[in-house]
Amino acid sequence: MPAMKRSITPAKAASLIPDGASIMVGGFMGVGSPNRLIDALVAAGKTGLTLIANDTAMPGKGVAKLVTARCLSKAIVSHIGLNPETQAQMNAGELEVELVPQGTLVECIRAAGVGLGAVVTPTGLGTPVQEGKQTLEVDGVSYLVEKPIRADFALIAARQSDYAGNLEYALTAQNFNPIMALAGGTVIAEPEHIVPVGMIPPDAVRTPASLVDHLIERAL
Amino acid sequence: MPAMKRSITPAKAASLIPDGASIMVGGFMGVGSPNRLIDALVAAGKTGLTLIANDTAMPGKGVAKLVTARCLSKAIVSHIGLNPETQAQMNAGELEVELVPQGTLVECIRAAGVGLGAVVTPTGLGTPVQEGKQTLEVDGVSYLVEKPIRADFALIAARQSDYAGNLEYALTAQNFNPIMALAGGTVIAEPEHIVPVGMIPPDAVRTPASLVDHLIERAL
Amino acid sequence: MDLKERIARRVAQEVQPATLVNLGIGLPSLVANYVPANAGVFFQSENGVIGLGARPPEGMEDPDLTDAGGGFVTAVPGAAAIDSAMSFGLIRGGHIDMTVLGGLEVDAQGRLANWMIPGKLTPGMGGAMDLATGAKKVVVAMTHCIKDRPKIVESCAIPLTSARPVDLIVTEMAVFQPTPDGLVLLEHAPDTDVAAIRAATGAAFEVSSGLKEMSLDAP
Amino acid sequence: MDLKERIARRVAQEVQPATLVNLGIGLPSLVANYVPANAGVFFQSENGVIGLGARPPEGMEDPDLTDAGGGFVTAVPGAAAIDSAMSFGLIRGGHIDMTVLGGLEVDAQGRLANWMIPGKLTPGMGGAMDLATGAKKVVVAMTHCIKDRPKIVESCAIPLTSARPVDLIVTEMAVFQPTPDGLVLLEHAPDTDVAAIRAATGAAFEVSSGLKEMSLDAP
Repeated sequence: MPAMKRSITPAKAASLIPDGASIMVGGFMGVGSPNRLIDALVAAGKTGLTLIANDTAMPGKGVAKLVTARCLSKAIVSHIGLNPETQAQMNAGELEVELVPQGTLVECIRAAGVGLGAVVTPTGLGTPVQEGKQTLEVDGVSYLVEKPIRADFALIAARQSDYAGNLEYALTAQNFNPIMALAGGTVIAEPEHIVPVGMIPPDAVRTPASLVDHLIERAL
Repeated sequence: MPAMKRSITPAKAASLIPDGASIMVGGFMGVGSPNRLIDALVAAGKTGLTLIANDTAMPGKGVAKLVTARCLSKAIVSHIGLNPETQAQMNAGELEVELVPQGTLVECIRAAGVGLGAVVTPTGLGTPVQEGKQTLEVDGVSYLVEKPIRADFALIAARQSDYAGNLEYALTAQNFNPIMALAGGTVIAEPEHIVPVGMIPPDAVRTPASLVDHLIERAL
Repeated sequence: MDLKERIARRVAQEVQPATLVNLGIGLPSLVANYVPANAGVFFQSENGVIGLGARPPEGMEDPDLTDAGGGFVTAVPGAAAIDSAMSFGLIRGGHIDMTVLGGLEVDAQGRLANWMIPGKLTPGMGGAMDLATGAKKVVVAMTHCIKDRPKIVESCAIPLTSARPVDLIVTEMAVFQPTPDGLVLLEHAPDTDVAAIRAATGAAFEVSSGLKEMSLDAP
Repeated sequence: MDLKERIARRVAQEVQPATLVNLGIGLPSLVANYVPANAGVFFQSENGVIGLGARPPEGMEDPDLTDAGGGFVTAVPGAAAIDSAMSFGLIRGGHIDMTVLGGLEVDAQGRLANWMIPGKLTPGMGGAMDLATGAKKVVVAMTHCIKDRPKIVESCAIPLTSARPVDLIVTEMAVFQPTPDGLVLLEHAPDTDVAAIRAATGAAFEVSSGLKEMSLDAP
């Protein structure tokens, strides 16, 4: 029988995350983000966080709340086009933004999670993404060497968990979540439902329980 | 509505594969291998094939039949310990065997499938696996550079397909199958069941239909 | 027919039956409207769905089924939900038969720039660099000019999206094919001619010996 | 108690509650027998299951649920089925808390060799190189000698499995910890002493100031 996890409140989970920590947060334009945990980070007045996420969503949604509340000092993302606040804070020099091609971003997160030393990709070659990076030639073809991206915490949204921590996702709310669950030093999952152990068939599990450190209690 | 695929017989599928082709075949010690397709390759008397697989199983099971029938000129695998025939043909110089660490093997197949130029891994450093290979230093740490592994054909076993080609796998019969489905020039899937399009929920699909070129008809 | 519809209709003719196609947001997304339902085409949205369907009727949305812009969508029978690693694995691994991307500029070699205007606008590249580098066929769908300034230029003033040239450029005036020797004009719109296209284009181009009039019929 | 049971009982004491553990085939697999069911331990089998259970009763096998040796197994409640990329992602990414591997030789630095004997036997490395390189803690479980020939040696005569030293070596005679300064003897079996261990060991080792007798109680 696997170890079970007692679920915790969003506030308790937020208290585990110190100012200045790096956090990866699942979600794509606000879809599939751990929203109650994000609200708790805002309520706790966190500052100096480094955010790793696909995007900064649009004002009022998902991780955009962290931008608006000025919880972030840096954002490593692929897209900020739907959030004028991000652009404004970046232009004012208040928020450092590192733009990474989306496929490179997810692959670098995966690389950190699965113990690879780098990602070797053609994406970004001959563009500003290449600046300051190694290249590698394999069989006469040049590639960019991108470094793994890890974080102190991975904050994951899931459709359903069991009390061991096995996670299922739904449709496009899946996105970066299962990959980030591999690459956070501490993984905190916010499922919509938590069911008893044994209720999720082994073939339906997308993130195995062992990767998850904390479960957020379900909303009332 | 997606394109549908008319299922074909194992013999017809085997006829698509010329002597001397490279084939990746799913399965782990004979579990989760496309057995009717393997039988058809043996029946067709194929020769000179290069096999890419986790192992060569045990005599009478899975890809071991290809070894016994001398269909192979080369095997790229992680383990041959349970198949004395492989060892005997290798020692007699009749079958070239390239041993690859299992994690490196699956990652190199994935790299070919997802367009990466190489796999950068510590596995194999300081062992005979390193011989003749580039190393790469990232942040002061050395890694081995392993090349992507692709094949002319990927031969996949699945629990269930729909007639578009979406695949579901079962338990440990999954193994290399979904990864190889990314890396074969032509992908042939042998499902145990084929159901109408729309019967498999989108979240249950492990290999999207677009990756599958041919479906083997279900056994009677 | 407005300019965008015209461009979308022409691009739709490039969509082959039984293929997997990714459409960028904005103008490119209109292409889906002109692809026959019986063509067996799967549309991929890079946020994680293969088999993107139409916008749902109001009151029938699923907040967990959206396109890359965050808008509500549906999924067709036979759809698959995938994570971002699989989604970009398909894109970067050459499994997307065709992508249609918007453009800010394209250079004389056919290289696209569409993700930032230094000092003005930095939306970010999202998945555009991966699509432009990894899809089997890359089609740029854009208006020919922006405020009378040509978007097809000798050399891009803004950063490139990929070093790989695109396969086809479709505007409301013309269809160009980039080649190793430069751009080739394949088609002109019914309401324009080569001279007008030259005047509105900032890069040199050859005229194909088989130059023809752009068809605006959807396929 | 035979030698293998003794080794397995001692290794089982290394298994921490609520961890994820991979056991190699053969001797290492016996360790599971001595880990309490209420310890919250998940066993991984690298062919694709987390939460490996006992062998099923005859007539209750599932041909699609096997261990890495191809033998029938069951899965515990809370188990997950994973593909080989995820399985080795967990192994190589440091998500396996502990692995127990069999050994043919271990050198004075604690480096394991267990996948081939040149000119004699080439089973292949399977997942051993990945486990020895990537698991958080690597324990070697092996008999001390093979036909009176020490398996712990100054320098391995056969190819290494990983350049990374293992964390603990458990035999029926002794428990060693590899350190940057060489092997340290932590424990001796009840029926042996340091002199006998030296005689049966092919590498120099220090004796820990806290040397104690190996406990053979399962945890």
